[in-house]
Amino acid sequence: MKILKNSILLVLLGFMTWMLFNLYKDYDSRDTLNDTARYYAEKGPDETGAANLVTSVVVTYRGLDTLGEVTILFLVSAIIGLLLKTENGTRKTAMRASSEFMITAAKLLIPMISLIGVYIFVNGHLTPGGGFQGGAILASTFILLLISISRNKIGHKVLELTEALSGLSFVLIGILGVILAAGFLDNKILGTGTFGSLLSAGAIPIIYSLIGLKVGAELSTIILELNQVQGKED
Amino acid sequence: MVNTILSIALLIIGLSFLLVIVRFLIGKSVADRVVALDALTISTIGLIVLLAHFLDRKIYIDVSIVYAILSFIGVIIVAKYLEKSL
Amino acid sequence: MEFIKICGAVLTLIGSLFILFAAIGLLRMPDIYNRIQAGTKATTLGSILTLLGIGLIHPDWLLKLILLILFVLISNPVSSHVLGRAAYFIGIPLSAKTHIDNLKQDRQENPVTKENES
Amino acid sequence: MNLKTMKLKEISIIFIILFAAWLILNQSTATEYLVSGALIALAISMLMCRHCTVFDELRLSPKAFLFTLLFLFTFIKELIKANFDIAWRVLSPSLPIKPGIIRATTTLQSKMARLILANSITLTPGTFTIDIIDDTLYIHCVYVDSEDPEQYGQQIIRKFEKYLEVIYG
Repeated sequence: MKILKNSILLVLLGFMTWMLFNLYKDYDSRDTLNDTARYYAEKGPDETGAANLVTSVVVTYRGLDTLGEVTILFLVSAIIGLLLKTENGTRKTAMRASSEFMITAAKLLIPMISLIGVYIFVNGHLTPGGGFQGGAILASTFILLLISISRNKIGHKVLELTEALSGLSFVLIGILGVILAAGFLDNKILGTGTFGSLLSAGAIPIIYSLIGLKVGAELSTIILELNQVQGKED
Repeated sequence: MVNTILSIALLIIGLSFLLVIVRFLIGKSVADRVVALDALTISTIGLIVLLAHFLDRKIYIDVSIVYAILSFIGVIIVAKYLEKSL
Repeated sequence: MEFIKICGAVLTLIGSLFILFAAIGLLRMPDIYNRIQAGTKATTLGSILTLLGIGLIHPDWLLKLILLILFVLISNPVSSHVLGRAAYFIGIPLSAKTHIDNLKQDRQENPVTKENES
Repeated sequence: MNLKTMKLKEISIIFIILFAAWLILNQSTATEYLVSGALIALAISMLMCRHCTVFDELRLSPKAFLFTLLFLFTFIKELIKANFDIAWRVLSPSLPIKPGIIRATTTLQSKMARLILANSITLTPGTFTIDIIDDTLYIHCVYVDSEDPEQYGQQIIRKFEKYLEVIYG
């Protein structure tokens, strides 16, 4: 039975490799960009001053979409909280505590991992990565905190405050773009700076940091909600 | 010269990947599979950095840092889940 | 300059060999605890040597790679400790060659200390 | 040492580590990186370290620094030895193992020192830390060759403990 299962797995793996190989073999890159893409590719670096073209598209040209995505994430976390609402959030199941080494290591590593999360979203306009990715790493420190140290000490309040403040600032910067520059979420309310340095690309680093904080807070809220409810069922 | 030696290293890492995947498949217990996964992820860090050299992309080092963090947290979570104490 | 680069490449080669030993160890060792031993030690040194070797080839990457090495040195033993502890707790048996188990004796004498409330 | 200065020491050490890590990650010492790094490191160390007690027992004396170097030297030596040991065991056809779990008590009190001790044990020849109950470490050994397991456990621990005792209070 076991051998059967494993051989099926192997065959599947082989099949997927074969498919991937076929896809790769028949792949020919398109030589010309379509109109929108050409506009972004040609004008993007000059207009926004961001070294990472994807970022300038996501934050400036498609800034409204990003706002929508963050809002969807907020809705998801709110709905999860609503659906999983229990009478009292605390759990009373007998648990095996983490070992002492795990707790110490978590205390040591949490600041470092947060720093790397911040690094990812602050440099979003220069390197691959950005607000969503950095926010996910920030949220992963919450998982570490949750499974190693404590369950009840983490403040919902702080998370909600962070989330609300960063979301509000995001919209405010967008409106500032309408007043001071060409349109909603235009990044040129600040100077575009030297190409390729940290303080370049106008408001993009600030917007991306806000997105990162918001995403991190929202994902952490989801993790907290799931954790609090899970205790009720076992 | 340098690239030849590094290609051999890449081959050896690929071979060890295959061996670890064999352990992952025969398993016996879930914990055995997790141990294999742990070994696999740590070697992947080395593999990504080797790729960074071959493709000459400095940015892959950032990728491997993030990969190291996420795989560490992943292994810890699976281990805690095994203990039924998540 | 060329000499340092070749040194780096050789270091990387040695590192990859250790990763291979880890894989063989994972296959050959009789129980999970011995596998963790082989897996952790050899992959840790293996990846550290690989990273150092690449760092010697590209000196401007070296500092970042050292940061990564420090992270691996802290996190890898911890994750294998957590895994081993979990495996022992859910009762995965030790291999038949094991001839002494102090932890079992102590837990039988004094079982309450283990299962604490969260 | 009262609580306030302890917190200050803790936060400042973590601040320095984070600041250095930030400069290494960005690979630049331009003003903008220095300022943003200082701000970010300050924010993280203030926010995340309210409950941390990781570095407050670290001693900052020349003697401790010397012992850190000695510890690192011993550690690297043991790490390399461990790997050749495991490679030999894995490659030899008869698989020479005689595993067992033995106990060893530590006198270290600082949490950080105990973490370093456990990690060092995990990375040294033929041993790895399975569990800790109060002050007793349980160590899984690939090869228990000594007649007296108790003695053997203390030997393993002693190698690192004598340095860590000086580095951490």
